[in-house]
Amino acid sequence: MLEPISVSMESLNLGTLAPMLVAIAGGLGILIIDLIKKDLDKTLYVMLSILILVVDLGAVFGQRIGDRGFFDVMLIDGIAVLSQIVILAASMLFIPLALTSRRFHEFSYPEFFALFLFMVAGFQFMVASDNLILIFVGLETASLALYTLIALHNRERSFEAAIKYFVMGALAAGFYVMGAMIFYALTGSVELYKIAEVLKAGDFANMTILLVGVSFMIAALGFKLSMVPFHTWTPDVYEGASATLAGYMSVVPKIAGFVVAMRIFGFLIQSDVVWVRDVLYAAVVITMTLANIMALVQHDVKRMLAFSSISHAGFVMAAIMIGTTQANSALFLYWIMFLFTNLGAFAMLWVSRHKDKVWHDRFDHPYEKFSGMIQIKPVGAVIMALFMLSLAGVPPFSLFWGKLYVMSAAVNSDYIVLALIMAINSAISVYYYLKLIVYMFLKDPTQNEGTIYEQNTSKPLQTIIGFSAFMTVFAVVAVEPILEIITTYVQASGF
Amino acid sequence: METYLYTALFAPLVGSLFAALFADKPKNLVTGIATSTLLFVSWISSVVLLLHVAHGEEVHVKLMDWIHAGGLVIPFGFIVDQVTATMMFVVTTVSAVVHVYSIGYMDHDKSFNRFFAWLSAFVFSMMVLVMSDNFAGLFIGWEGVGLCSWALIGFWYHKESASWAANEAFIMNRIADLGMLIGIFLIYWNFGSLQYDVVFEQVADKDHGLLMMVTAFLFIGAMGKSAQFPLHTWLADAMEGPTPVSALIHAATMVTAGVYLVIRANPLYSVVPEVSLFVASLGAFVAMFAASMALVNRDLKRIIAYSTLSQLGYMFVAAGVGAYWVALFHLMTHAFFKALLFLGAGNVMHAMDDELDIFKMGGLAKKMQWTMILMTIASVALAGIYPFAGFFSKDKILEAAFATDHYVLWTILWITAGLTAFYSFRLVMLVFFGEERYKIFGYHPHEAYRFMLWAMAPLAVLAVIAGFFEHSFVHMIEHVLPVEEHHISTFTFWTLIIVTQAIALGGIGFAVWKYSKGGFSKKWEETFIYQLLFNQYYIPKIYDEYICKPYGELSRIFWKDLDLKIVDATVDFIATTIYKSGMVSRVVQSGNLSNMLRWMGVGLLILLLAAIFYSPVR
Amino acid sequence: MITLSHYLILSAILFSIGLVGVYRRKNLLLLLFSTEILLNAVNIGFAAISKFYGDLTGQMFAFFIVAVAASEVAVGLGLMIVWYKRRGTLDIDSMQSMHG
Amino acid sequence: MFEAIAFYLFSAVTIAMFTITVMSKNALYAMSALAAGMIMISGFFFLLDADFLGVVQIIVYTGAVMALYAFGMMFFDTTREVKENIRAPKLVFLLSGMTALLLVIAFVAPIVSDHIEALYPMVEGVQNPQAVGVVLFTKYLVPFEVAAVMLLVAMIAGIILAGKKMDESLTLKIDDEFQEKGAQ
Amino acid sequence: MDHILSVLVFFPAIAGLLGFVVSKESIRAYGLSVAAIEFLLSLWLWFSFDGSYPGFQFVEVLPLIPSFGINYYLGVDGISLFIVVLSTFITLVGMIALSVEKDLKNMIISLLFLEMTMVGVFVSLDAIVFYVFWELSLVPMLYIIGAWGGNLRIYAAIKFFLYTFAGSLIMLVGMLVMAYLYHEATGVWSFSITEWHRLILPENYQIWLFIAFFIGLAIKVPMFPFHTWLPYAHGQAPTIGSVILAAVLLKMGTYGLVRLPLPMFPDASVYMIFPVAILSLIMIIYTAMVAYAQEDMKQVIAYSSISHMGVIVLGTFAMNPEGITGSVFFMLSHGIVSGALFMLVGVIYDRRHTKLMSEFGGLAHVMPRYGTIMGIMVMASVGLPLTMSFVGEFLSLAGFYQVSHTMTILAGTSIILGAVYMLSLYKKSFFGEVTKEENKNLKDLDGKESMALWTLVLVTVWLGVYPKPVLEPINTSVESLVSFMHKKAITKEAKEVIKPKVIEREAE
Repeated sequence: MLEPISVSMESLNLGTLAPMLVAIAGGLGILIIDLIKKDLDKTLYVMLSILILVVDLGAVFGQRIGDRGFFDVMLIDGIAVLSQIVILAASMLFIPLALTSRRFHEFSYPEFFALFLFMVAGFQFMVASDNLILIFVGLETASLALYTLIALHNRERSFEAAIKYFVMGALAAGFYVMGAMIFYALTGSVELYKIAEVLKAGDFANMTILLVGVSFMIAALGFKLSMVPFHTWTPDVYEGASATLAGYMSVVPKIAGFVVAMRIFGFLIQSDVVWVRDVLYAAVVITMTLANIMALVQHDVKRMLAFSSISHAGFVMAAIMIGTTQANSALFLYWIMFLFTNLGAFAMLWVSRHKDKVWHDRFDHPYEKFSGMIQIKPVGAVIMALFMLSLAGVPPFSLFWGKLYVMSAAVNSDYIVLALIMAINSAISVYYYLKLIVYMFLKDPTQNEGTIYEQNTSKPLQTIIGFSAFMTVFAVVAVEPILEIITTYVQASGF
Repeated sequence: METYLYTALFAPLVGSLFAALFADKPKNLVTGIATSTLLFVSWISSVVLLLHVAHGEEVHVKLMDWIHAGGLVIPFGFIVDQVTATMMFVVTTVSAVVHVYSIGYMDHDKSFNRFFAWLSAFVFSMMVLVMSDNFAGLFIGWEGVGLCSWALIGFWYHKESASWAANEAFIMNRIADLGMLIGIFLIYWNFGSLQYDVVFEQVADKDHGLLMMVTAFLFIGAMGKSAQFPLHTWLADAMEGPTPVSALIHAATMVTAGVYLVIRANPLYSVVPEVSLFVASLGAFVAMFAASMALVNRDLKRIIAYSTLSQLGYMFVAAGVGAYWVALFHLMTHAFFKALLFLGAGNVMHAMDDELDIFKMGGLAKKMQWTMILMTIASVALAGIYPFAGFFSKDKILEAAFATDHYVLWTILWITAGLTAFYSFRLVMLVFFGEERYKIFGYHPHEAYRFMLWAMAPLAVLAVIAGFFEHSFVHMIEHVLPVEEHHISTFTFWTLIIVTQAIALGGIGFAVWKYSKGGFSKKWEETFIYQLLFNQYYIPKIYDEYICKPYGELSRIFWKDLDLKIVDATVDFIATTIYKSGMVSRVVQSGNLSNMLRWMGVGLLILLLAAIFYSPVR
Repeated sequence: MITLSHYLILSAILFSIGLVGVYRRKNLLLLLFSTEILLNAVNIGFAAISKFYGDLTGQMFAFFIVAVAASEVAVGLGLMIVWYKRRGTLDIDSMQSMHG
Repeated sequence: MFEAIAFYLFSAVTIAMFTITVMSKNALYAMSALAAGMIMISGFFFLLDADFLGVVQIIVYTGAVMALYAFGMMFFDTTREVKENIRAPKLVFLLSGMTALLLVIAFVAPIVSDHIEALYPMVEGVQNPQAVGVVLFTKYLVPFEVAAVMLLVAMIAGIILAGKKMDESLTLKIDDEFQEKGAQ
Repeated sequence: MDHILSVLVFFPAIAGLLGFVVSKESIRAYGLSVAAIEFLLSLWLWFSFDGSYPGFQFVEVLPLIPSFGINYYLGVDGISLFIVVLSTFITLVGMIALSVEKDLKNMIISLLFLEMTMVGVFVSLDAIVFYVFWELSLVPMLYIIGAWGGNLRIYAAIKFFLYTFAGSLIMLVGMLVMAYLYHEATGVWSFSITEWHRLILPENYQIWLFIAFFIGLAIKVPMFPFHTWLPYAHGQAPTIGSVILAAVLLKMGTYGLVRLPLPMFPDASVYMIFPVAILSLIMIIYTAMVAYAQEDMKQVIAYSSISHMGVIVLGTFAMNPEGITGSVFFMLSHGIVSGALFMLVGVIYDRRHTKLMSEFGGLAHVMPRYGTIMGIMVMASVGLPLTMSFVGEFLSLAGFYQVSHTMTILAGTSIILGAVYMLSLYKKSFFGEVTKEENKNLKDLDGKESMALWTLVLVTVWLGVYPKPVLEPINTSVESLVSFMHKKAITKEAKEVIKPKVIEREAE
């Protein structure tokens, strides 16, 4: 017979769970409100969601760094807190984008907001644990919610996108569990710190099997982080999803993925498993480059941005590969900078969302659409150009500082060739960002009706875009404080 | 004295700027008169300075700093010593005359004002050239006269040939200027300064090879300005400019700048006999070479131009054999009679509606008596017949060549003297005497304005009497230039004079005899020698065929084939390759889910392969 | 004697069979079957390791995998239903509107 | 000995069943084979002393999932032969075959480690479901709850997606409603 | 006024932002007044500058990212002072002569932003701040070329942007490596250029870093074989674009050479003299020949710019005060002269909408004032004494003569070849008879054009005759720079080549 188990509440450390519980409770609350009274306006849900996220964020700030909770399943280290902050901030920026002046199918569902909150909770679990099981479950929760959110846009394209994403996600899940199984087989544990301990104690015997496991993990996370050749879903899904969700997808799931990748590969790299480093090096370079050159030939701005975000992800993966504190801090800095810019860029597309495909029978946002925008909507054009320049890494806009820091991290760890490759890739990438600027500024308008660029606009959207633009332009002022916080957090979690 | 110096220097500049104010306005007589007056002022100042320095004094002033970088200090400094004063006298005299003459000559030209602006600007540049106390200042003037020469040769810019000739002159000069510039760099880095006095002081301490380099490079500069072989072609083409310009620039002053440079730098040249010998030999060669071309040419002005070339050769011989003062003396006398000759030619051209072919003239003496007289005086002086100015200076050159044992040079010069006499009188005969062929072509010649003739008079006088100032000149010049006593016996001395006079007179006689009888037969014109000479030894053609055209062709190849098709195409190729590889890798993105899943499989497989077969050392 | 390796190899083989299905199937429903095979293959591995190490964690993992598989079926079927309603087919080749 | 026989037997059957699942043209066969394979797998679980897992496997898979699939098949009308245009089948087998080969190569080598310690050891004499229950409701309570949320998500997703409202798109179909009510 | 540099940098940008509010009709006056104020400010800077002090003046430091050693660090010395003045001056003159009608407001705002970046590049002493302005300058230029240019404008604009951007990214990597090495040596992060100057590196490090910096700068200069973007950019850009591009933007490259690699890597610079000189020679001779083959007036001037930039680079690598002072001065003079030339071509382009030389001929008849100014500028470009260019060219070549005799002779051909293409340009378009009917009634220069151009002529001649007020501060800073390099050099060879003072000046 088993001994009775006595558990003290303190040892459970329920505080570690608080943020996710807030999100889940919030989601459930929304569902209940819907049950009680139908046909409530979406503005209510949007505001509720924001409030819930604010409380969630408060709870995150309330967490003590370095805590483990609930039988050590939860791990609240620096990067967990940091990434949760990023996730929540991005979510808060995302949710008001629902307040468009046009009516969209998905926002009429209260379930949309509930799912959204569950998804956030899923991501939070993902980053706040080093238990492969919890990571897996969190990941799946978030993913399943995300598939649904994509499909809710209710266009043929969005279903197609959701199905593609879903099927590939299922395969990736298979890879993930296979990888986890191999780790478990090798170490008898599914907790990363324990795995690391055992492997180190055994001095990495069974290297081949370990590497096979790592391969599966790279494949699984590569799918999440859209690394070549596991990236194929990205452009299609971004195209199919609504612009705003695409922007969200390009930021939040990835930051969660980065944290997991950091946890899984971090210890391997730190214990000098050269194979991981080399393979990631190759993967990073291929991802950056291939995504870049494919982005060159796109006709649609949204697809271009999709490829560009693949490339950016590759860029940032380099930081994980480098693995120093500076590199890991750089990752977060980069991604925070990327958050504002990319979300802003997608929001610009969202604002110009229109019903009919006027310019192209396939694309919603072909380059031609933006032809001569400077003459019709100068402010919009300038803001869009700012985002493009920032993405291209033109100083002093936000992403430049991220790039600078990542490249510096590469240089400081003697990856000068990598830094050069990054530089060349940045140079290549300029072409396609520039292409949009060229269309907006240098070509003549194809039509004179200015409203198409603001079909969808509303005060909240303008506010968010303005905020993103502001952050993009004056990022330099924010870099130092952000960097300070990031470095403290990252250092605290030993990366 | 400083006031005089600055007056002499800046009066032409003031005139030039004044005239330039009216440059695009219709003709305004005031510009002509004002510039002439100012030049007259300049002339007076020059004369005062000449008289001042004649007793061995010098005027040396520093206006201001110009360039000052690192160790290089170049001031705007001016010096008037005996050489400078002589040059100033020559320059201002001839230019004053030419200015007055031009008022008449350019009477009907609509760019009258512009002409005077440039002409005075030229005088200013020339003054800077001769008065500067350092090589950089000399170079300013050097380039300045080049610029003005360019503008004046191409004065009638609507004529294709004129603008072509202008550019040719400028570019030829630039080639030489590069040599000079290098010479200046050499001087700077080795002497530490560009001031004449500082440089010449140190000559004794310097390496011989270095001095050879310096003098050689400086001489390259001189060759361009003085149109020595092989940079001589521009001078004949420069005759496209208005005739007063030819008189002033391409006979009296600018082209002698090269000689001036060698004279000025005599402390350098006198210690490097190798280069000096080269200078002399080239001079002798050019003297004969140019004279030979003058023999058969049909173009009034070109003949005189070749004769100028030939005389410049004489001057270089003098400078080369160390008789710097003789070179300067010949420079002076030559300026007078050659300017006179050109101005006379100007009268003829005016009379003949700018016709230049001497075979279309003849018998003009009746219509243009005074011009005929003036030109004959000039020709006689050119031929070097006693007691005209040319005799004194030219004879000294031959004497110097003989006395320094350069017998070959002497022989060449001696023969050239005969040729000179011949072609001068060929010209006189064909233009002024014999059959009145101009009637066939329907010209109505007339004498030039009276004041133009009066303007020429001072030159005529000087062409006649200048030679008699030889002794006072020597007396003055020995303060700065070495004047050596030649140790030749009286007998030899007289023999030389007689022999020279004989060949000159012979040349004249032959010309008069031959052309009073109607000249050479047509057959002569078909001979190879005639063709060779007539086509200027085919040198312009060679330059055109083997330098200009290939240069143009090469430029085009560089542009079209190299720059566009290789350099630029490489850049574009890189760009398009990247773009195309984008197109190719697009295939990955087929949009078919099955393919996408398979790509994931491929990725996994690659990773597994790496896991099992790639094992780097930990 | 059946060792852990036996189970693992079995797991690998089943996993590969699942992969065959995933790569091969054009019908979404049948494709979904194949993903089930993937997960189940891994489950065997977990159970086996659990047994051989005498540790329950593997069974836990397997349990959660089952849960995930079930959820995926729900969502997957939902998506397929929507698609089928629209297009009347579940063939992958009908989903090629986005490419390039 | 029994273990070996059972292992090989089950293995053979499972492999066969799953092969049918992935290869068969008949959807019904495929599904039946899948169900059979699942049951075989639960056999493995029992074999491996994971009784609880075996039961779950049968209930969840064979009971719930298969039922779902069956309904799905009826809805999709794929009970008969499915036409599939399979391109480059060789590539499929090459990819999977190679993967299998590599995995097998990796797994053939025995795993040697002295540092493995069981965190949640199976205790002699304790029934498997009981032990599982203890671990599940202590250590894995959080994942368990998250899994509950996940199932909730899946449920909501299934309901919304399959629901009637998805049949028509507000944005596409009704032009009047394109403008948000009262927004402008 | 302590913050005059910040004011200089940001005044145009703020004015540009406010410009959005100004009405279309008054925008020209607005732009002019802003440019004039900016120019006056820069003149004030000049007059309050102490020419006898070689170091940096008006220094401002403000932490930006202190933990990473990035500071907002500005300052000017004799080398940068005049390029700043040149930038504001050219902007003002360009603004006066501006003949754009379409989207005038956008043009003026872009110009003001461009001015900010130009001034910013020349006054920043922090590598990252330098880089920020450096890159940012591409954006308004891209717009100016691309929106107001000729038929191929978009191709040209993108090519310009991409090429320069790619090059400067390599430079950025070099900067990061440099910062890393500095960190290794001192334990402190710093991107301050003056701090970097003090860091002595082993020679092989120097060489690699030199190459990284050089590529970035060389593309901007543009050195052969990275020059092909320039003819397109110039050929397509509107007049004002070409003017600023030639006058100021190209100078960023050569200024960068003097500011960054030379003092940072004296040994590598000496080591690289030969290859760099070869490239410069190719630039000088080859592009001069290409210029001769051109059919388009503007292309001639564009290629001539490349050729002249070759002389500037050569002078920079003379490694003695004469050469470097000369090349800095040549930057200014080339700025003025080529700016004027482009403006002149713009004048005729505005009237005839073609720049082909074959379309013209005899313009001197029709437009005598235009012809005069063109003539002066052609002669200045050819490097006639008493124009600004001569001083610069003379000093650059004189400086380099000390390094290599033969190469200077080859480089000196620039004065010949320059005359060849420039005079043939002048001859083809201005001399001869007026053959085309359209050309017979062309208007001569109007008021604003004359004003802008005569100003430039005046400056050209003034500084050609009396360059002292500019040359002296430059020389002071350059001399201290060279002696610093001499002191810093570690190899024997470099110590020999870098000669702070070769010829003792006479006691005055």
